[in-house]
Amino acid sequence: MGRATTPPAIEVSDVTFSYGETTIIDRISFQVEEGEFLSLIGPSGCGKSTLLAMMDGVLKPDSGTVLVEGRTPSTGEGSRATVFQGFALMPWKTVLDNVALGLRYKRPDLSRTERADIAMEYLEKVGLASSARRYPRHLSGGMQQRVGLARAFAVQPRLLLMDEPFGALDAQNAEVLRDEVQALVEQEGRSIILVTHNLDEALQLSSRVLLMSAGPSTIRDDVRVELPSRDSPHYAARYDEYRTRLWSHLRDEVETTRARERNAA
Amino acid sequence: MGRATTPPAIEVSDVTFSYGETTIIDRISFQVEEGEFLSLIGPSGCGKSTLLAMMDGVLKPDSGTVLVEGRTPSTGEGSRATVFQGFALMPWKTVLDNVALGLRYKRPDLSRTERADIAMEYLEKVGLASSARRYPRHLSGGMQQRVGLARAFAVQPRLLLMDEPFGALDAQNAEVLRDEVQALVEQEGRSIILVTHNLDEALQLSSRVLLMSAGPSTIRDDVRVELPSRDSPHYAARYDEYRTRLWSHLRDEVETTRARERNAA
Amino acid sequence: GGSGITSDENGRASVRLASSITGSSFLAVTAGIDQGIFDKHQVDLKVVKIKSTAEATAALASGDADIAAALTEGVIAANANGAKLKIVGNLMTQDQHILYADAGVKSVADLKGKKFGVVGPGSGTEMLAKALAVEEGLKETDLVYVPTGAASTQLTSLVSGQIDAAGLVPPYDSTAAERGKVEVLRYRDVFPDITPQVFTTTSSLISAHSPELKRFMAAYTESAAWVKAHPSEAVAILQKDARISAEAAKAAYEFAEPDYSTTGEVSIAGLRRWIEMSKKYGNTDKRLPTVDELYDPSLLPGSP
Amino acid sequence: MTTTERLPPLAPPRRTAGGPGWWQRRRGLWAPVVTVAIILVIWEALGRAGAWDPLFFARPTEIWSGFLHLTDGPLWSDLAVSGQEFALGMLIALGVGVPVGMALGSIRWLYQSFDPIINALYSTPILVLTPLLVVWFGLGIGSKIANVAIMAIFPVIINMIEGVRTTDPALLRAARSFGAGRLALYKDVTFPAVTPFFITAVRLAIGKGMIAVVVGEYIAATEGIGYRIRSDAEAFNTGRYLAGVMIMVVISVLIMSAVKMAEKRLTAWRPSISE
Amino acid sequence: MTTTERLPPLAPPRRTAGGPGWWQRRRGLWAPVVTVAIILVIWEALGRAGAWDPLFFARPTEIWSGFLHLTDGPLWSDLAVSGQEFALGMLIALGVGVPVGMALGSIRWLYQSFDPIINALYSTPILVLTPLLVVWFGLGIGSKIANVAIMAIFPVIINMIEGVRTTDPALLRAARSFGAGRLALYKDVTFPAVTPFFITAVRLAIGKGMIAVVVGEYIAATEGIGYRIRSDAEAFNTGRYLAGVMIMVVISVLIMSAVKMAEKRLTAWRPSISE
Ligand SMILES: Nc1ncnc2c1ncn2[C@@H]1O[C@H](COP(=O)(O)OP(=O)(O)OP(=O)(O)O)[C@@H](O)[C@H]1O
Ligand SMILES: Nc1ncnc2c1ncn2[C@@H]1O[C@H](COP(=O)(O)OP(=O)(O)OP(=O)(O)O)[C@@H](O)[C@H]1O
Ligand SMILES: [Mg+2]
Ligand SMILES: [Mg+2]
Repeated sequence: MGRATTPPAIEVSDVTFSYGETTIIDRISFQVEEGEFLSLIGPSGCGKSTLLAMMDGVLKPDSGTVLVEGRTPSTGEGSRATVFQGFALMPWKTVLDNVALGLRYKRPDLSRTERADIAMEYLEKVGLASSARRYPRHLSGGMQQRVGLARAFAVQPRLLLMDEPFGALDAQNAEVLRDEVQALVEQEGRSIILVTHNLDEALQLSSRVLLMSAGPSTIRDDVRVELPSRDSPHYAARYDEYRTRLWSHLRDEVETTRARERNAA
Repeated sequence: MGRATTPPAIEVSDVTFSYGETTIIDRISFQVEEGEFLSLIGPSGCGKSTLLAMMDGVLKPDSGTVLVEGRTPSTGEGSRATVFQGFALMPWKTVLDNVALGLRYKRPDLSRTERADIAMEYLEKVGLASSARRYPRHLSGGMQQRVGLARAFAVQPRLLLMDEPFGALDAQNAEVLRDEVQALVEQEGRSIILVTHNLDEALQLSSRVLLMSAGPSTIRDDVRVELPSRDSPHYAARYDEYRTRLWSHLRDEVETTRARERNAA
Repeated sequence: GGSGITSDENGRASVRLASSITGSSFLAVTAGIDQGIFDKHQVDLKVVKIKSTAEATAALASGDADIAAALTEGVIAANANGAKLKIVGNLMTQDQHILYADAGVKSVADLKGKKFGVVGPGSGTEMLAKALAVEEGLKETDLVYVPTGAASTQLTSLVSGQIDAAGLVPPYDSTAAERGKVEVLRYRDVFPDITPQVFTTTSSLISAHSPELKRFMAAYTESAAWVKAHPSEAVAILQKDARISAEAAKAAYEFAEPDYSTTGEVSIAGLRRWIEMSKKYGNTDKRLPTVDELYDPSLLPGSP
Repeated sequence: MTTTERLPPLAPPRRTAGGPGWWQRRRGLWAPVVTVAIILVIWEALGRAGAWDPLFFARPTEIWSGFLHLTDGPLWSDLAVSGQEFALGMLIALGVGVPVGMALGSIRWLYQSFDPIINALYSTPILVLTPLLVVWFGLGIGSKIANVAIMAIFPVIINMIEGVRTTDPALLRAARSFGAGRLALYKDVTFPAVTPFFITAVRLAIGKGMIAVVVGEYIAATEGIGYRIRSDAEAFNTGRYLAGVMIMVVISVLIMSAVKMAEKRLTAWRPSISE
Repeated sequence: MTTTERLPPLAPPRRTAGGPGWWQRRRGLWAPVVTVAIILVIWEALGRAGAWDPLFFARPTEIWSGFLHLTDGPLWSDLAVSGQEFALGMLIALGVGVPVGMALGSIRWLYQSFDPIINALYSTPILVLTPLLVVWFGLGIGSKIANVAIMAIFPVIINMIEGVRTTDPALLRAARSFGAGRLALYKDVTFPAVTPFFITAVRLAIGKGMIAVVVGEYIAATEGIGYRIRSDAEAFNTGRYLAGVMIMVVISVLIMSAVKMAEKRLTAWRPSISE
């Protein structure tokens, strides 16, 4: 820590968080280096979205610290963007204006048309250019999710936080957009946190997978994904190894939760 | 049709639907027999949710007919239940009351406590018994989705319409709930329509997969899934065959849409 | 707030009159403006119609008016509560109310136990009604006093049978007569020389602007004389101002004509009577002003 | 690819066979006209049948001739005076009420400290305070503007408070996450979210403001439509005074229609009223 | 499994270190008290400094002694009379206004036909119609109840219309899909969704109703708090008449607090006002 390197993209130290009396996150610590692509997986309701909100500066930990690029994140600051689980599109803004939302705040130097041009470019990337003038309520679920993705991509954030961003998409659209995310990560210094419930997505996209336990959640497993090239004869075996390991841990956790539920009932 | 058999669970004949000037669904016809488990797949925004809404009697086709058990469906009638893509939970009702919602209308013969008991039973099935007294805004995305599932299961419908019901769930929870759906379908005379973007989910659960084309959508492919038992040596090959076929069609459709978008832009 | 009376280089004074008085009682002002009598006296008169004596007092206090036309009992009550208002003259010499009641009622005594309409609780109309009851041989409590609000609502209430009797002023009396109500008596026959409406202003305005206010009073009394002398023109002015029919205007004029105050002088006995009634029937426990504290005749024509 | 070879539909398909009829499509325009016409006919008939004493109430035809009478007089300058009082008062009510309501609705300690005060002021009958209005704002236009502003500001504040409190926190959070400052948050999230409440507030304020003009001119006036109504009412010129009232009513309905048109543009994103 | 072996946290963790202070936790209770106290002190000081003519306005201490005077008189029976007028009028306003507003908000042709009429009636100054009220409802309690009902019903109707129109169609659709009939739809979806608008409506109606009681008793009354206020006002008993006004104001603030408590229970599902 005392060394004169760039600070880690994210540093979570001994973080605890509760909603009222219920402890959701219990003394979690981990670090994400600049340029890393981290997937967060865990049983439904374990606290993944909550953790993401703390990285975004929206929620504050009860104890412990969350640092982004060495500083306490506060809303609106820094070069971050989030894809929300519930999309959170402004119903009163057109699709185009929704995508331009982040640009308005983060790039006040640009003119209105410049911002619209950038927004349009990203709408094209998510395949929604022809819906630019419509309102969110006129879009299907998957289309809304893509607007949320375009909005986050458009600000070209150094840190991209994504909460189940492909959940409502068909396989092909998801594929195309995963490529977009890959392209983003290949640029210098971009870090990505992806919350997902899809093990394959996590393994194929990310360089590291963090598995959270059932609430109050801790870190159950931390897997550095090092796969050989897809053509390699070892690829399938390694992939399966990772997958089996994560799968069994995840199953344990879900079973713990369900068992606890049964006792509660 | 003139024969004295039970009418098909669903009969869609030559149905067209538009929102304003935009035609979404273009002369679609198909039938679902009683006891069938049909998956609907198609590119994002092609009209799957719209088609489901017509089966639920919420939307009326512009031309053509949709019949459910031989009759025009109207809201509230018949033994149907829907799992909505956007969950559509009442924010002002507790989780338990949300689950009991359908029972209140469909089973007025039951007392309040009887309904609560049934609702509780289904909440247990989806692993949320301990959240019964909370409000939806206190739940994570996946938890809300499970409440939506429990609400639909609780009325034990003869026709279950599900719009991407496992999209926000972790793999294990989805697994458990898919088993619930299986259990439901094994009962006499239950039919299920599942909208999904997950090919594997479609192939593993359903007896038939309908692939919709990009909008204005028609039926691109209609696959009757006949897989041997999982232990059979032929299983993997047959599975892959189906998967490849659907995948390639789906890719075509998504590409068509994206190409059209590029031209529009 | 305003800046008091302003005079231009020719000595013309602009005077703002706040008035809660309308109709035939106000005719001398209306006619004086119409006939240029105020102009002749170098007074540029601007009239603002206001709701009640309370607003008149407020307007004088805040300097938004220079003189007010208000109800006598209101000026008494304001003084009792610390206002420094002086009565400087009157508009009418005698009360204009006529008691109307259902057919068959011959005297106030017949109204025992009946509903008598008054403008408001503790208002001058209520005091007069109570005094009337006592004067006509009843006890104060023998009548039920029902506040109905504005004079027009009294007519409405009487005609629609909500109350059994009310003191009406012209031209409402003719409408009541048309609807079968009968005149029982005229207040001025029972209470002669009770001045119903007065001009009032503050002591400080009197000392600062005595010449201008004097010119105003002179113009008013001259107008009153003109009104008495020119019946047909006066009726026409009243008809236009009050937006009533020619017949109603004529009847109202004829009723009021004897009481237009051509001297502006307030009857001391009448004023004393008002103070007495305020003490007996009013809703105040404060010390009431004496006639001397209340009345300042120094602005009247002919006074030094 | 087969999709591109699909035949286009022969005719643009519509929701219901044949599409909505002429009446359906123009109903928004004609329905109120028809309703008003029916009401007027019944009103006139009842009047002719002697359902009320003509001293207190008038038939539409009498009101119409009262209106013609009014147009002979200084109607336009009366309306100009009253209109000015109304416009300035509303400007103050909205200009002060909207920010105050939004601040009270979004800042907890302000809300806790001042909500009871707002309620208290709101339920103070302004009628009993008219002498104070005269003292503070004079007999001129000032006291009438104050009257309009005081009467109209409370529905605005109270509706805005409730509207702000109803704003979806997920949207606020998203905007903040993308870097919206406090002002941008109001502009891009709170205010649009509050629009339905704001529209209601404006509608309520317009009605109140109209009434306040009349009431204000009752307190003290030399001209204005309220003053005219008052003098006709006191003289039992029923047709004429009801004509004055109708003029006010028609004007405020027109203003509200304008507001509704503005609303349609402001809230194009909202689903329209359901069938 | 490791998860079950995890040590429990030593102390229940809280949002902020140390938790909210005493003041933070009780602020909802004390903030208005402190604000009112500060206002009273400033008010008294200004009065003693001669900021206004005591003829038109009074200091809190004068109002207090006016209040003591009032309690000597028939204050309680006055309040009982006025309370009855208020309660019955509000009952009518809510009982009629809520269903009418909900119907107008959800049925398009009704809305189109009657919305302008509602606006028209709402902007009719009731003051100019007092003769009619007297004729129709008499000088007794009837005209005051009518006054309260008429003044209070419009905020209710207008807020309910807007509330119904704002209801999330996805929720309506879900309830209908699960078999909700028209009534159940109102009960389970529309009404809860409208609650914030309803609460606003009730608050507005209470304020209006209170004022209507006073105004109504100005017109015609022999007792009641409005009657008392008026007779003190006419006699320039400023301390006493302001005490009467304050009584009304305090009562309506109390009623509104009760409404707010009811709101908290009705809308437990809503996130509370943000910091
Ligand atoms: N209320 C509406 N008004 C106008 N157009 C709409 C409306 N609702 C949906 N659409 C359009 O209809 C099309 C089909 O929507 P639908 O929700 O049925 O798609 P979907 O197949 O369910 O997509 P997804 O997989 O993304 O949920 C989309 O192109 C959408 O833009
Ligand atoms: N506002 C809130 N009040 C109280 N509890 C809450 C609130 N929001 C979330 N929770 C609880 O916190 C826990 C974690 O929620 P979170 O949304 O972080 O889960 P998640 O891991 O993202 O789940 P999912 O995969 O289903 O989205 C859940 O048990 C949820 O019930
Ligand atoms: Mg989540
Ligand atoms: Mg869909």
